[in-house]
Amino acid sequence: MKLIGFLCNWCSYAGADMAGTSRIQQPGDLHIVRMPCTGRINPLLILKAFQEGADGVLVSGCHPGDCHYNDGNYYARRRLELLARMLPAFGIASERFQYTWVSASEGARWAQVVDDFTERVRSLQ
Amino acid sequence: MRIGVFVCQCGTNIAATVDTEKAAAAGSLRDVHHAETIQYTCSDPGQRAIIDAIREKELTRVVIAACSPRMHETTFRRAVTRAGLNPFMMDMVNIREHCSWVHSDVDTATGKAIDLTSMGVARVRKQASLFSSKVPVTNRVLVIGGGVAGIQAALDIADAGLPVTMVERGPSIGGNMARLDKTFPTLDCSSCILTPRMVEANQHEQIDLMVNSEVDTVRGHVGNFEVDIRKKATCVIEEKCTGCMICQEKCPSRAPDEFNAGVGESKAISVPFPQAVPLVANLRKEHCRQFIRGKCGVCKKVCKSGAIDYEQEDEVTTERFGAIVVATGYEPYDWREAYPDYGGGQYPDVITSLQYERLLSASGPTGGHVRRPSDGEEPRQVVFISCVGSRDESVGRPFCCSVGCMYIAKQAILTKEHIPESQSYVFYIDIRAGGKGYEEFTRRAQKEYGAVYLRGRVGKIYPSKGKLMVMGTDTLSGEQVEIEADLVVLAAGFAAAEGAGELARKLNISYDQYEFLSESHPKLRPVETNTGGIFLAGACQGPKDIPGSVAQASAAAAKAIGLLSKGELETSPMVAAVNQTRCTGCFKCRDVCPYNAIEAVEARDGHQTARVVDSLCHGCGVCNVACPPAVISLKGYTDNQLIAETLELLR
Amino acid sequence: MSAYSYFPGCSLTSSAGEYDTSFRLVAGTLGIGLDEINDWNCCGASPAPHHWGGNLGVMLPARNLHIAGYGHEAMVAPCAGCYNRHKNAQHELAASAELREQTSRILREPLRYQIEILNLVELFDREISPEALAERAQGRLEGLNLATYYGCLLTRPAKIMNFDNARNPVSMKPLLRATGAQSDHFPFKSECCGSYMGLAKKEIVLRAGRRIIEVAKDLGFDAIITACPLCHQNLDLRQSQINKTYGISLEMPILYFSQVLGLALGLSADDLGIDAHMVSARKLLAKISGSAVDPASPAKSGDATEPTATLSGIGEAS
Amino acid sequence: MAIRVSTTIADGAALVADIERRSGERVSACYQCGRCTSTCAAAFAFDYPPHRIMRLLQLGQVDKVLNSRTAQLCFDCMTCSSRCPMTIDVANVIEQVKMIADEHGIRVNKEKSIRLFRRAFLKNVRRHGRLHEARLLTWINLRSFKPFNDLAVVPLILRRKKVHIVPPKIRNRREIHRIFHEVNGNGGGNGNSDRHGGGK
Ligand SMILES: Cc1cc2nc3c(=O)[nH]c(=O)nc-3n(C[C@H](O)[C@H](O)[C@H](O)COP(=O)(O)OP(=O)(O)OC[C@H]3O[C@@H](n4cnc5c(N)ncnc54)[C@H](O)[C@@H]3O)c2cc1C
Ligand SMILES: Cc1cc2nc3c(=O)[nH]c(=O)nc-3n(C[C@H](O)[C@H](O)[C@H](O)COP(=O)(O)OP(=O)(O)OC[C@H]3O[C@@H](n4cnc5c(N)ncnc54)[C@H](O)[C@@H]3O)c2cc1C
Ligand code: SF4
Ligand code: SF4
Ligand code: SF4
Ligand code: SF4
Ligand code: SF4
Ligand code: SF4
Ligand code: SF4
Ligand code: SF4
Repeated sequence: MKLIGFLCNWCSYAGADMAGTSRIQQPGDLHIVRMPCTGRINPLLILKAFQEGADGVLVSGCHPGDCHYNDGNYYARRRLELLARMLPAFGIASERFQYTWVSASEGARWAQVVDDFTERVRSLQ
Repeated sequence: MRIGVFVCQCGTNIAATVDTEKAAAAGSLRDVHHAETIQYTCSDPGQRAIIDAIREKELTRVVIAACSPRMHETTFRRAVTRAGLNPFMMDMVNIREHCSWVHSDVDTATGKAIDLTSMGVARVRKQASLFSSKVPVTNRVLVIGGGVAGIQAALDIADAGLPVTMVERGPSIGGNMARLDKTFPTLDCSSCILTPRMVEANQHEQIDLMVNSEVDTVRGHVGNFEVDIRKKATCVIEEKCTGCMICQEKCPSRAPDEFNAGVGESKAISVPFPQAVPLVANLRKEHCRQFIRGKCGVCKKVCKSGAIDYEQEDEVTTERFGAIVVATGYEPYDWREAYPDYGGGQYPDVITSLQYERLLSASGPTGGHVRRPSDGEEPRQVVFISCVGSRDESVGRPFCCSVGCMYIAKQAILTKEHIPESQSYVFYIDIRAGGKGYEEFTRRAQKEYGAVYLRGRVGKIYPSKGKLMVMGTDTLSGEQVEIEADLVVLAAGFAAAEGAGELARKLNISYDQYEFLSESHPKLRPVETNTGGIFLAGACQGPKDIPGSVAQASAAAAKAIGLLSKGELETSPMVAAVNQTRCTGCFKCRDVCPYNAIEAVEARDGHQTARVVDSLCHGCGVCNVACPPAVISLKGYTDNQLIAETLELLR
Repeated sequence: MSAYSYFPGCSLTSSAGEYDTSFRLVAGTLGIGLDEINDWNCCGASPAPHHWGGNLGVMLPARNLHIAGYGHEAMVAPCAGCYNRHKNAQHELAASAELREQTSRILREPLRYQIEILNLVELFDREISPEALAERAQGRLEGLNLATYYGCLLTRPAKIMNFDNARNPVSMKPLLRATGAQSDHFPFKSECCGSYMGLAKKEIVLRAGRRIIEVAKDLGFDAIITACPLCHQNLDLRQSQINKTYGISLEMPILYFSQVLGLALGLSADDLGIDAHMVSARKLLAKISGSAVDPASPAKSGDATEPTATLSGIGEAS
Repeated sequence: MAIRVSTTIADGAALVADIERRSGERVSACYQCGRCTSTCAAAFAFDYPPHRIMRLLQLGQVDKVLNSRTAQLCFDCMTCSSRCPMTIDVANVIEQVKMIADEHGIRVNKEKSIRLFRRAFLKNVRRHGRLHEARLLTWINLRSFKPFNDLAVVPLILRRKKVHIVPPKIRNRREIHRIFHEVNGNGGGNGNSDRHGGGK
C-alpha cells in the first residue's frame, strides 16, 4: 500500500519526530512529505497523487489556532474540506483522504492517527 | 547534474532496522553518481566524507538520509557549503524518527527507507540555488515576567550592554520566589538572596521596568518585533508614590492578600509587600469603595505626595525589540475542585505549601510564628501530602511537579525548627531528589529532624473534634494508617501561569496541553522556541526549581545576546517569488498572506503586479496555492518539487 | 403530569416499605405519576453478577427493562442497588448484540431495553425545582442540618451511572436546602457503608457504619439522608449493633430522601413511615418548627407479630 | 518472568493476562500509590489490601491472589476505582479474580459465609422471582452455624412490619426459570462482565 502524508514542519512533522523519539511503533505504509504549512498544500497535488495510484493521502497540521503562520491551517481546512467533498465525484472513496491535527508534543496521537488511517485504507483494499 | 546519496547508520539507531546498504542503492537512480553509507554522518569524519565525495566526484547536489532535518539540516547545509555547494542543494531524508525508530521489521523499514531516499533524490533534482539576504536588527530585548528567571535574564542581557524592557503583570517583580521563606537545599533565606537582585534590576540603567503591564499584541519577527505593551491603570502615579503605606493604613476596604497566597488580608490600596520592587502602592478597583459605591476618597486625602489619581487610564505603548525572553513562571495548581476528599478547600487548616511558606516566613501574616488558620493555635502534628494535582491521571495532571518532594522536606525541617515539639508526617509516593545535595537534604529531614515518611497516597481528610483525620496507607508495611493532624499541608502541583497559552498565541510559539511553553528541542534547544528570536526561561517551560530557572534564564540571555550581537540577521531564502511577467494582478495572494508580505508594483506596461517583500515573507506558501495562474511560487517547496517527490513514491 | 414506570424492587416491598410508601406519597403530592412495572422481578442485586459471569446480572434486569418499555419513556428505581443493576445491564446490552439476542430468545419477543433509568434524586431533581419546593416547604425544616449520604451505587462506576460527580456527589443538596434545612459538606457522603456484607461479614459493615455515623454526629448533623435501602439498613438497622459492639451510643436518625421531601411538603411523619426506622427520629422532628408532626406522640409500635412466624420460614428454606 | 512463582493452578502470566482481558485494565498501570487501600472500608479485614493485590498481579503471583480472602471479601463498592489516580478500575480487577477463583473451584474456607449468602440469595430469587428477606436471613444463619447472628434485630424488624411473612412471588416464574436455565446452560463465567463494555 502506498500512503502519502503531507505534514507541516512545525507541528505534525515534529509530532511524528516525537513518536519516533518515543519509539512508538507504526505500520510502514505511510510516507511523509515535509511542508512548511498545510496552507501550502494544493488540492490538485492530492488529486494528482490519487490519479497516479496513491492508496491514501493524509494531511496533518497544527491544531486550529496554533498555526505557526497564524492561520495557514484555516486556509488549508477550507480548501481540503472542499476537496474531501469532491473526491467521490472523481471515483475516490472519501475514506482514502484524511485531514487532521497533531501538535509537536503529540507523538502518541500521531502514531494513533497513522494506525487508524492505515487500518481504514487497508480495509478498503 | 551529479547527485550524491549518503545514508547514515547512526550507529545502530538506523542500521539495526534499515539495511543501509540497500537504501544507498538508490544510487542506481538517474543522475546519482555517488552513494555510500556512513556510520555517524553528523560526526566530524562523517561530514568530512561528504565534503570529500562532493569534491572528488564533482557532485552538484546531495541527499542525506539520516535523522530528522529538524535535528541536523543546518549542520549539513553548512557542510556542503564548505565543499563549495549552495547550502540549499542539500536535502535531508528522515529515515530515523520516521522509519527505523517506528518500525521493527527490517523489510518494512528498509523498503520505506529506499522509497524516502528516492523521493529525496527526485526532489533535489528540481532544486535551485537559493541566496539569503541580510536585515538589520533592533538592539533591544523584551523580557516578559519578572520572577527570578526574568530578573536573571534581564540582568545578564543588560550587563552585556543591551537595553531591556521588563514587563511584569503584577504590582512587583520577584514572582513566586519572593513568597518563599527559605530555599532548599541550603536553607538560605529567599528574600535575602532575591531582594538585592530585584533592586539591582530596578536601578540598572539599561533596564526599563514596567509593572502592572502586559503584552497586548506582537508583530514582526526575529530581529524586529513590534510589541504593544499595556500598562494597566492602578490609580497610583508611580513616579509620585513614595511607598509610605499611609494610604494602606487608612483605607477602610479589605481585600484578599495575594502576595500571602490568600492567608491573611490586605486593603484595597496597598503596597504588595514590604520588599516590593518598585515600592509603590496600587489600588484594586474591584475592592475599593470609591469604585464600588462611588464614594470614599480617603487615600487621596491622606496621600501627602498627591500620587492618587482615580481617573487614571490604561496606557498602551509600542516598542521594537530584536529578541524576546518569556519568563512567565507558574502558579500552584488549584486543587480544590479535583480533591473533594481533601475537603475541597472547605477546611481552613488544609492549606497549600505556598501558603505554608507564608506562615513560615518572618515577613508573613503571622510574623514567622507558625499558627494554623482556623484558631491561631500552634500545630503539633503536621501532615504533608505530596503530589496533589501531580502524577494523577484521574484529574488530568500526570506529570511530576519536580520540586514538591524537596520543598516538603524543607518545610518539615523548618517546622521542627519553629516548633521543636512538633511532629511532621510526610505522605509520598516516590521521593524525587535529583539535584546536587538534594538526596542528602531529604535524608536529613528524616534522620535529623525526625519527619516520618509514609509511602502512600492519602484517601481522605475529615474534621473531627478540632483535628483533621488523615486516612492514608503506608504501602511499605501494607497498613492503613490514620493520623490526627493539627495542620495539613498539600504540595499542590505546578500549573502554568494563567493566560500562558494566550500569550503564546500572541507570540506565535507553541505550548503543551498544560500550557507550559514548548522548547524547540528537549535536549539540544532547551531555551529556544520554534519561533526565531523568542526564548524561554524558568518555570514557564515546565516545573523547575530556582537553580534550574536561573540557569535557563542565563542560557536564554546568552541566546538573545548572541542573536543580536551581529547587528544584522540573515533572512531565510525560502520565501515566495512572483513571476511578474505572467502575474495577472488579481491579488488573491495578497488577500491570503498572513504577513502582509505582498505589495503591488507597477509593471512597465502600467498594469499592477504582485511582488513579495522578502524580509516580511515567512515562507508559509499559502499564496502559492491561492494564485490562479500558479505564478507565485515558494522557493524550496515549488510545485515541481512536490510533484516530483510524490510521483517518485508512486512510480 | 408525567408518568414514570416504577420499579420498587424487593427491598421496598419488605424491609424498606417506608421508602416505598414515602416515595409514592411524595410523588402523588407533587403530581408525579407512577406505574408499577407489571410482574417485575428481582434485579439480582449484587450476587447475580458476581456469580454467573455476569449474564444473570444482565438478564434479570433486562426482563424488567423490557416490560417497563411498554408505553414509558423513563423508569424510576428508588433503590440505589436496583438503579445500579439496571443501568449496568442496559450498558452491557447496548454493547453486545449477542446478549440482546439471548435475552430476546428467553423473553420470546424482541427485547426493548433502552428506556431511560432514573434514580429517585434524579427524578425529583427533574420534577421539582428548588425554588418551587422552597415555596411549598416554607422553611419547614429550618434548624436541621442534614448530611447527604450517597454511598456507592448511585454514582459508581461513573462511566456507566453517568450521574453526578462520583468523587463529590452534590445532587441532593439543592432540594434539601430548599426545605429550609442546612446541609453542610459531609466528608463521608460517598463512602461505602458495607454493602451486602451485612449478612455475611458483619464486622466490616459495623466498622464502616460506625465511622460514617460517628463523623456525622461529630460534625453536628441531625440526620443522615440516604436514597438507598441497603445503606439505610446498614446505618439504621445495624446502629444498635454498632452501639453494642463498640460500647457507644450514636442515636443518629437515618432518613430517606423521599421522607425528608415529604416532611418539607407538610406530609405527616406517620404517613411517611418515619417510625418504621430503628433509630427514632422523634427528637429531630421536635426540632422542626411548624411541622405537622406532633412531637409528643410516642413511637407507634407496629402490630405485634408472633416471632414463631420466622421459624416456619427457617423450616421451609432449609 | 524472572521472579519465581509458586502457582498451583496455571502459569501466572497467562492468568494475569486473562484477568487483564476480562477487566479491560492493565495491572502494569498501577504505580503502587496505595490510594485504593487508603479509601477501602474493608481492607482491614483483607489479607492483602487492594494495592497489594495489584502488586501481586504485577509479579504474576496469581495463586496468592486467587486464594486470598480479599477476593471473597471485597464487596465491589468501587470506592477504590473511583479514587485511583491512574483510573484503574481496581474493583473490577478484584471482581475478575473472584470469578476466576470461583471457576477454578477455589474455596477460601474462612470466607464461606459470603459464598453461602450469594447462593442463598440466588436460590431465593430463582424460586420466587423476588427476594424473601426473612427467609434469606434465617437460612444463612443456620447454614453458617451462627444461628444467633442478627437474631437480636429480628423482633425489631418484625415489630416494624419490615418483613413479609408470606414470600412474594411473581406470576411469570417460567421466564425467570428460563433465565437461570440459560445462564447455567452457557456455563456461566464467560468473562462478559466487563462493565466498560469491552475494555478501554
Ligand atoms: C511551596 C513552594 C516552595 C518552593 N521552594 C523552593 C525552594 O526552596 N528552592 C527552589 O529552588 N525552588 C523552590 N520552589 C520553586 C520556585 O518557586 C520556582 O522554581 C521559581 O519561583 C520559578 O521562577 P520563575 O521566575 O520561572 O517563575 P515565577 O516565580 O512564577 O515568576 C513569574 C513571573 O511572571 C509574571 N507573569 C506571569 N504571566 C505574565 C504575563 N502574561 N505577563 C507578564 N508577567 C507575567 C508573574 O506575575 C511572576 O511575577 C518552590 C515552589 C513552591 C510552590
Ligand atoms: C548510563 C548513563 C545513561 C545516561 N542516559 C542519559 C539519557 O538518556 N538522557 C540524558 O539526558 N542524559 C543521560 N545521561 C547523562 C548524560 O550522560 C550527561 O548529562 C551528559 O553527558 C553531561 O554532559 P557534559 O558535557 O556535562 O559532560 P561529559 O559528557 O562528561 O563531558 C565532559 C568532557 O570533558 C572532558 N574533560 C574532563 N576533564 C577535563 C579536563 N581537565 N580538561 C579537559 N577536558 C576534560 C571529558 O573528557 C569529556 O569529554 C546518562 C548518563 C549515564 C551514566
Ligand atoms: S500612594 Fe501615597 S500614601 Fe500611598 S504609599 Fe504611595 S505615597 Fe504613600
Ligand atoms: S478610595 Fe477608599 S476604599 Fe478605595 S483604596 Fe482609597 S481608601 Fe481604600
Ligand atoms: S516532585 Fe515529589 S511531590 Fe512533586 S509530583 Fe514529583 S513526586 Fe510528587
Ligand atoms: S541515584 Fe540515580 S538511579 Fe538512584 S534514584 Fe537517583 S536518579 Fe535514580
Ligand atoms: S509565502 Fe506566506 S508569507 Fe510569504 S508571501 Fe506567500 S503567503 Fe505571504
Ligand atoms: S495571485 Fe498570482 S496572479 Fe494574482 S496577483 Fe498574486 S501572483 Fe499575481
Ligand atoms: S490507587 Fe490505583 S495506582 Fe494507586 S495503588 Fe491502587 S490501583 Fe495502584
Ligand atoms: S471495591 Fe473492594 S477493594 Fe475496592 S474499596 Fe470496595 S471493598 Fe475495597
